[in-house]
Amino acid sequence: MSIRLLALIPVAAAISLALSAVVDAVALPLFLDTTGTILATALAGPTVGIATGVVTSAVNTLRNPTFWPFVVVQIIVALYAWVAARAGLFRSFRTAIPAGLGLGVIASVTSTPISYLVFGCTTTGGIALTTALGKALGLPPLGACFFGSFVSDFGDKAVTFALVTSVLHALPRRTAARFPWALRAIGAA
Amino acid sequence: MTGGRLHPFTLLAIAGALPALAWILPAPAGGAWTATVALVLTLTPGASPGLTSTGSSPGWRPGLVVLRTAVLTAAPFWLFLLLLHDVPTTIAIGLRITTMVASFVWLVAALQPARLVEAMVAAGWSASVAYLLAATLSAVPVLKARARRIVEAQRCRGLSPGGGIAARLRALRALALPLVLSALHEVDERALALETRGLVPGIRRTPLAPPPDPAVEQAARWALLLACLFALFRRFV
Amino acid sequence: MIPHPPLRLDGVSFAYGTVPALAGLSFSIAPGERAALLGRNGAGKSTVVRLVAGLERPDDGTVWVGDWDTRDCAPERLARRVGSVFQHADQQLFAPTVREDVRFGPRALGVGEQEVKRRSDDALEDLDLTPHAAHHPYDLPPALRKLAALAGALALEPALLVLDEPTIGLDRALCARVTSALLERSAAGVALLVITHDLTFAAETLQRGLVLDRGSLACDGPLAGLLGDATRLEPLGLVPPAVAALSAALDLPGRPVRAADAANVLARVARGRPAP
Amino acid sequence: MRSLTLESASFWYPATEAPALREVSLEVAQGEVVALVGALGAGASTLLLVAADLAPRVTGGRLTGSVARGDRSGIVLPTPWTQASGMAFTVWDEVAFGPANLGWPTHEIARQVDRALEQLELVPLASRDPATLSGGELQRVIIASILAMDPGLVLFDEPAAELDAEAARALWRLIRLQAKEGKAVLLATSALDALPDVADRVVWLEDGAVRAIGTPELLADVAACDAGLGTSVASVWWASGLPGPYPLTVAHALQRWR
Repeated sequence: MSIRLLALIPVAAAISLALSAVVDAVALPLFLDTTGTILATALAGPTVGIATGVVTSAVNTLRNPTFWPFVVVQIIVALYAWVAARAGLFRSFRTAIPAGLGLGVIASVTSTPISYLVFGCTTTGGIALTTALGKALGLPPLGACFFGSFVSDFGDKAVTFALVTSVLHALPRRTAARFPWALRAIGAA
Repeated sequence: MTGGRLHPFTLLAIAGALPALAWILPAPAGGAWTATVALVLTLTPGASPGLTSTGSSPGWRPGLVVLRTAVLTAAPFWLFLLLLHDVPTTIAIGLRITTMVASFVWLVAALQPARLVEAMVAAGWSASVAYLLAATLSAVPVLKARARRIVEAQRCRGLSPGGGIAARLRALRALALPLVLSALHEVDERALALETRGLVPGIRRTPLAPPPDPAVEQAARWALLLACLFALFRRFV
Repeated sequence: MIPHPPLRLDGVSFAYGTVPALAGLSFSIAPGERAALLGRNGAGKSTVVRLVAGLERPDDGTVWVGDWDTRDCAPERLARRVGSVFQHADQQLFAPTVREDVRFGPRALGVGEQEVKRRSDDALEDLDLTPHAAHHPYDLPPALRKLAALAGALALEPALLVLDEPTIGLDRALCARVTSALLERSAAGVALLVITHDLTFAAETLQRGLVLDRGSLACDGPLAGLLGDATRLEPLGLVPPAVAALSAALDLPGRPVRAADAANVLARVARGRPAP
Repeated sequence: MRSLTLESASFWYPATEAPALREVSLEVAQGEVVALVGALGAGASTLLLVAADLAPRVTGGRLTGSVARGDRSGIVLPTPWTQASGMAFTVWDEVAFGPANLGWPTHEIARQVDRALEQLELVPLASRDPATLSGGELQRVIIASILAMDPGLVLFDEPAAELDAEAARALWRLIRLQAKEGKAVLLATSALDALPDVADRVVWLEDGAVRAIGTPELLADVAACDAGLGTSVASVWWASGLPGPYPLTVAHALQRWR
């Protein structure tokens, strides 16, 4: 791995964790904590993406002890972003947002068993309340848990995909050309 | 035997073993035992808040702060569990979560990142792996401060972060893009800096102050691992 | 006293938690006036800028921007009257071209597309950035990105410009562009408050010196007098800029501190003297 | 002994037609301070990256001509916040980052780090966390981090940009000291008034090519003043219409005036 890609990983991971300051400013119920992972994958491929996801989870865990089980979700996000980048789905919002929604479903499907087994669906206040709503709607426990994490996580991955698309298109062409995957991700290669 | 002077790998082993045992050992007795051990750990002197750097004087006071953080972080889970499950399940899962939360909050308080990086380098981990973890840890506060600065700067040229969903998403783009673009632009300079200061693949980096790793601690780590495996074996066989 | 000057601080005190930053600070700036805010690190300079931009609320006293009390205004509303440019302003750019980024401010103020175009084109023209208007900000060197951020503030066409170290990283030619743009705006009645330790830039651009010391006003007077006086600058860790030092060394009449003035005085005095 | 020799070196950044350097020939000897001056985009930063063996090796792009280095080099780039290693949580460890990567024995590292901290007056900040430092303080830490690697060729790109007046003066004294200790120093700066006291030679770059090489007196020539590259005193003299040669500094002006 070249020094440039090595230097990209901590920056991409730190972007994921720093975006919470932006989300707080606009007061939207979003996490955006996979932005760096998806961006790193779209710029430099799966290896860099997965490394970014793992480092993001590790540092996140040091700041919030209940986050470590979700390293699995970050890895799956990186793999999904790899497929999306190969297919050039970052070329426009019309392709990126549906791809983000698809990832939202997959991420919820992945995090539900973790949330259910480890936390009994109480990972965050939001998830717990929506799970309770799911139970009230008569869903079985695991179904309610899926409903809980899906509703609270639903928009996050779609907005994240849209944001990464914006970034890739906002990059100056010369900078984008020097990351191995960037042009292919926006369907320009 | 204070948290502060244990080898970083030992701290990691303890903070990993306790939650593992909490899940493996039959509930609720197992969970109760591990939760108690974890909560007591937070009181060990020397568990100064390493990462949260709120400054600390040796003695009991920092321990209480760490204990209070652990309890406050774990408490909401009990509330939500009660909302969703019956009492026995709540107790079983609650004790496991409390063990995990307490042991990780203690780890965060006891573990100084510099010692972890040195331990990784001394143990022969490639400097790049140590760099990834440490550089992310130090980049987060820098980029978070930059994000706050960008929010202020954009508001000072008329951007309102409020309004309807669509307005907020547009504002989100005008706040997130500058952060990401400026950070990505600096990747090249960070690479140049690493290159000129010798962090190139295949180097034999001199550990600056490798934390001592006495044999007894290494044995303790293996013992913890075996204990978990043994408990796992007993639970499912 | 002008009824509502562009900026008036009235007994302003402020502390970051327990750390006092400003203590009963009072001064005002008239339209077209060009003030330098000087002082050691930690004297409270940046705090003044944050208060004026509405990013902080004073503990005591009031910051008046025209007839607005900043306590009642969000920064995005104050942006109608105050153009603020902070350090590392180049990090807030995000549009695909310099021109689009400069248009972000006026467009956010909702002044109508025609007016947005005029204001941004004027701002780019003032800083000679028109040749770079279609370039991507991150294809430009950092110095030009800094100018683009300044153009973004000029495009708001505020009554007051508040700048924090606008010349860090700029060479003499680019500093001259900033100077000419600010002088032009000042002539049109815009008030300037500029934090800087670049005394050559201050000499060329500003006229009044406000010196902060531990959160209160240590001195407030003509900048030219201050810049030529090594003893008053020394406690601030500053030394007279080159032209002021030259004027003092040659005892030029009027002690000019601006290069053009010094050149004229030099020529006049040289004509009146026998050839060396 | 020559520490750096460039012979008709030309360099193109990736995916750009116009060369950033055109046939540059330059030698920098040990014990000498050479300053690069020129308008924005004249190629000073590029020349430093080529001298530091970072271009094209890390930046990509294409180099022609030859570059010969007699010593190990270290470069201080103009943005201190991107130069911090990210692996150090105290100033001491930050300065020791380079030497540790070189694999030196710990006592040698300690000796070099302590010397560098003293030279940059950073001893009181040694145990501070680099993330809590001001721009100026961090710039001095980065300079100490490069000097602690004992490079024979020290390269600075606008080192005084983030520094206040006092720290800038201390830096110029330190650069002279490096030359006295036998190091070769190549420095790009727009602080023209400092160069008469700091630089042994000045290289004027224009559009990537060498327009002139000479002693700092070069900054008082008519051509330099025409291009806006004269020192403040020379520029005032030039603007006044008085006959040349123009004085370089206030001291020179005083002699001329009596």
